Amino acid sequence: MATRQVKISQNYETIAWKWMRYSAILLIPLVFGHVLLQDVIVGVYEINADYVARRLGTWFFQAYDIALLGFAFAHGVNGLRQVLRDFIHNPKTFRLVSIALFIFWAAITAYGGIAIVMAVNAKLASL
Amino acid sequence: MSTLKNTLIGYVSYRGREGHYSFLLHRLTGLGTLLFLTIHIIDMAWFYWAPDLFEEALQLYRSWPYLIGEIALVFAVYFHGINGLRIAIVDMFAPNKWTIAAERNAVRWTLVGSLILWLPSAAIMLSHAISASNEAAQMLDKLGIF
Amino acid sequence: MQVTIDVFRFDPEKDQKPHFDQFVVEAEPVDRVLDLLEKIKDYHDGSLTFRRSCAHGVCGSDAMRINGVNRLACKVLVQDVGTRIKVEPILGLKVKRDLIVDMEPFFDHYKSVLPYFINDEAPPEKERLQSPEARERFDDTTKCILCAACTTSCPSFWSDSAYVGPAAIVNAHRFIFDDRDQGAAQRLEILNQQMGVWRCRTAFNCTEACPRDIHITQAIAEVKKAITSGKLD
Amino acid sequence: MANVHQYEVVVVGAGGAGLMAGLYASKTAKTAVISKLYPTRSHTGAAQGGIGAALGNLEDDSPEWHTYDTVKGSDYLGDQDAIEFMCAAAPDVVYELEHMGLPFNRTPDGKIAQRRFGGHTNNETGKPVTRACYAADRTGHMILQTLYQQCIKNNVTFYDEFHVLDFITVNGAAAGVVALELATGELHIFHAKAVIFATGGHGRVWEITSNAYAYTGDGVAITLRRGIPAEDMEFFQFHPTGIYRMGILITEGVRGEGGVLLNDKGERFMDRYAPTVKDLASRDVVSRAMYLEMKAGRGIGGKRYLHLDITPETVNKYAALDGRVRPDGSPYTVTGEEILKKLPDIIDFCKTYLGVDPVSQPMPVQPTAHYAMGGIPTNVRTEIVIDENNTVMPGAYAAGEVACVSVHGANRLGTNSLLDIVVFGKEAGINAAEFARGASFQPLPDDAADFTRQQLDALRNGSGKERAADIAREMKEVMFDHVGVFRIEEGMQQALEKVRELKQRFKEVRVEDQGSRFNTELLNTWELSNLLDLAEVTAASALARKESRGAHARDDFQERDDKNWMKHTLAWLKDGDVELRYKPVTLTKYEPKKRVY
Ligand SMILES: Cc1cc2nc3c(=O)[nH]c(=O)nc-3n(C[C@H](O)[C@H](O)[C@H](O)COP(=O)(O)OP(=O)(O)OC[C@H]3O[C@@H](n4cnc5c(N)ncnc54)[C@H](O)[C@@H]3O)c2cc1C
Ligand code: HEM
Ligand code: SF4
Ligand code: F3S
Ligand code: FES
Repeated sequence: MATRQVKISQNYETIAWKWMRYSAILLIPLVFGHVLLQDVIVGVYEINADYVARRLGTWFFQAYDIALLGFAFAHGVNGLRQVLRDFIHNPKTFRLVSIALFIFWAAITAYGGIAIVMAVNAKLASL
Repeated sequence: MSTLKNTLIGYVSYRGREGHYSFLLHRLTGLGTLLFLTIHIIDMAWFYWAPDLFEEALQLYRSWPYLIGEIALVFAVYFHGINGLRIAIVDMFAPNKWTIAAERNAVRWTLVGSLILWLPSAAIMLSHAISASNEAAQMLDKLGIF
Repeated sequence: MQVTIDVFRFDPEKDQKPHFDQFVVEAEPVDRVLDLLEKIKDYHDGSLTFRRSCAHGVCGSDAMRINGVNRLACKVLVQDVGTRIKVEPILGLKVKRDLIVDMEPFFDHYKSVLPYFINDEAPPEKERLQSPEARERFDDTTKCILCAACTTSCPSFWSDSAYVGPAAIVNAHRFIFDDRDQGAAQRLEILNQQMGVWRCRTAFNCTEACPRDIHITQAIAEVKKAITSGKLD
Repeated sequence: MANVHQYEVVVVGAGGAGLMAGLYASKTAKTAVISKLYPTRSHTGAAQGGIGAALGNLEDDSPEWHTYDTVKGSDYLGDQDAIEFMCAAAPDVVYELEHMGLPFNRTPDGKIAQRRFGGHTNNETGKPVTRACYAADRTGHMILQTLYQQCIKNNVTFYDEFHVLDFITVNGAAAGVVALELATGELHIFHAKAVIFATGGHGRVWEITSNAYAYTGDGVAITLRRGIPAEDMEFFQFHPTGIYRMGILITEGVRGEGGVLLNDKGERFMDRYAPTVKDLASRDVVSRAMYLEMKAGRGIGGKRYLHLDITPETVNKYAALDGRVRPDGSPYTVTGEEILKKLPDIIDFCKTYLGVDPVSQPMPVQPTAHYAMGGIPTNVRTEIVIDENNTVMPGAYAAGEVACVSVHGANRLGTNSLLDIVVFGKEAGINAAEFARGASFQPLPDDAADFTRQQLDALRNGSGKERAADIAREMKEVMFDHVGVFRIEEGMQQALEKVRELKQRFKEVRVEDQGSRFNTELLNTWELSNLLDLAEVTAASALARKESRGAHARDDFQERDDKNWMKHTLAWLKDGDVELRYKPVTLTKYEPKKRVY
């Protein structure tokens, strides 16, 4: 029996759904690695400005943290959007909420992203 | 009629099986993690934007209530992550594993897996806290937070 | 043996708010919960209202929440649930009276997924041929009796009744994977909308509740996969 | 004042017959389908085994053989013109269902699969033939779903949960119906040129029955009250295999797949009663044999049930003894898995209700009240006829179990009812629409809803000295004991008197629920009044027929008597009495013979 094929347009819902799943697979090493390292192995008592500066001083961790920020936060905010979708039934209201969430996501991501990137410069400057 | 209220009543009063509770836990842990993550991004960014606040935040992280929260967070991340992976894999690669027996089993293993990761993690974190607690208490005293 | 049964009561003509009535009835372990409700109606309170017809789990009239879970009253025996029983209407549809809910939104969702055979080619003189394997592909989802036990057990449906719900998806699945049918693309487009399959969070209550043992979550996952992959097999 | 709607054709009932009628009528006429249940809750959905049609997909078969089997099965009481029509139409209508998407099981080469069923034979060898087209053991479910789906596709208008209570006739012609809307309690008048009754059967007259709660004979009762007779009501089929005490049906398909009936001694007793086809003899024969076994003390543990065994060991043992072979000539054997595949729902019922797994244990069964051969008299065009001269009432139609065309005569063959509902449902739809095109609306009388209101008021205002549930229970018991599988003069007399007494007591019943919305107590009580009427007519018709034929088996008149009784009963309900008249059976080419299997 030959496989029957159809062409279905991929819309925001489809992409978001896939995104939640693909990001999941990437998030496991990123998030678990981060949590294991910072919360469990190193522990909050060892973390201070110096530690952070040293950490962000390596390209590896800088890239790592940017990936983490990019994937985890976007995943989480889209997750929040899905949860809110369950309770906000008016399409107009929901569009506004989505825009607000987008701004929220962009602002926080930028705030954190700039810090990560600039941290290196700060560190270099302080040397 | 408020659907929010009815939904919450449904969440807690419906006598579902593994899937129902794993859905609730996944949602709860996802939202909890997001809340933490948002705060965490902001305060870590203070490292660059506002170093003074950053120091204060670090101190806060070392308080006992926060520590309990952190241990819970670690569980949340483990559970949400493993459960999310389970959902993603079955959805994308093995839809025919969405059967009652397989689902009940998978949820139980997810919980077991999360606990296996979490219990040692929690123990390590606690031991850090205890060994640090003298120092920490002194530091906190000095700062006058407690 | 004696069974104590708490029944949800609400008559919009009389009551401001719903309440529970308690009845104590004589029962055999092999009595159905439906038998108990009939007994109450016959001998205790004639005004108790509920739907029922076939009394053996094939017509889909009497889905209700029994001890917190969606079941058909005619498919649950006293010995399965014990001597303290609580009966409530299914969740997420408006209660019209006692255990009767408004089924219209449920059937509207069902109708919205084109739940009928679509093939505009002229049929052959005899039957269209179909291999036993191709027939088997969608066998599971032909069993649905539209009882709504699944849809009203779904957390996504409780919070937003615009979600088409598992029952509608099951009935779409029945045609999407029937190789004689040609309407799959249309149905998948419908289910690809915000109110379609993506609202399913795999909470699995539907599958646990289905009195026909349909693998509902699996069917939903297969539809999701057909949308993302464009393959129908 | 009641709400008034106008449609050219109104179909009452949305089971297989009603949906088929609605589908066809709405092609050319403005049509409404009214049903007291949501259409998919109709009892057609409970039918399991299959729909009969001589497709010959697995072995030789022909519509003529099907016709002969049906005539013989009817114990020569079926009208042969109607039977010929139905059996000839069968293959096409089954193909039509398939074209509508119905998911029949398939043969290895992709055709519609067929199985054996009681009474269906190869006319040359006398051996059972595979004629029942099936979709697992939920053929009726698939027919109902498929037809409902087609109705959605074609935008058929439905009034769901509208309970029809009366039939309006003007100048001796149909003019509409009166219905109560469950959700509001309001009365609606449906003004129509043509009315089709497709309300199903009335097995709830009996204590042990396979029939739904909704099977209360509304159609027959309504027309009886409007002066239309009921035909052949003494012929009510008792299916041999109902689940012990519950009556839930175990399809004949179980025996078709090789299951056998065993008594307390483990004997396959059907050997003695039907040496050729054994367990696949027609239903009246098997039910009677079971009754005799139990009467002789060979019920399991001396109780009123026997074993139906479909375990692979038993099936294979008897298949080998019978020399049963597959179409390719290899010996017939089954495995537990195959049984599970072919009979999933039956296995589920047994597990749920009995805690018995039929793959490894026998099922306790007893005969259960199952199917009404009798009903509203119609001709082969499905027009309602109102007397022994076959006078047609213009605009009035009936199809399905509620009607008596009569294709089933004194005993229906399995799979012929699903066939009946699609063939004659379609016929009714086409003919009613055609009639509507050439007719104008009868003027609606001002008091159209008055009779209905009177009936309901009487139920609301009774003295309350009697309880409906007690009356129902007593009626069911007496009918099961005395107007059941075996009948004798005194028993039936007793039953008739009892039913009449119950009808008197029923006048003292009072409905407690004074509400209007979803007042199911009111409607259930009204339904009980229907059952009482039908019980009375059934008992009276049975008492009068002094012979044994098909499902009507008398201890005191054990032989069929073609000289005096080859005729249809027509019963009128006239102020507290039943008037009986008779009309001849239509014969074409099949001469009555002694019936042996
Ligand atoms: C358990 C079981 C198994 C069976 N298996 C087989 C089989 O294998 N093969 C076979 O050929 N036959 C079988 N039969 C018989 C066959 O299924 C029925 O005779 C047939 O389905 C009847 O169809 P119908 O359309 O006449 O009635 P139904 O399908 O019962 O429909 C009746 C309709 O009328 C409506 N109605 C009734 N009263 C009113 C009213 N007052 N107002 C408005 N609406 C009303 C109901 O809502 C319903 O929609 C079986 C029957 C049973 C009970
Ligand atoms: C560790 C790796 C992670 C994996 C494998 C993962 C996986 C998933 C998946 C597959 C979903 C979709 C569930 C569904 O559609 O049914 C999801 C939802 C969600 N995730 Fe994650 N996730 C991870 C980390 C995170 C993090 C770090 C956050 C917080 C920022 C988060 C927040 C959420 C939220 C809020 C939802 C929505 C929950 C809901 O709809 O009920 N996740 N996750
Ligand atoms: S899928 Fe199952 S639970 Fe849902 S409506 Fe159909 S039969 Fe009922
Ligand atoms: S309960 Fe709901 S969330 Fe999905 S798996 Fe079933 S539809
Ligand atoms: S009464 Fe028919 S499913 Fe329960």
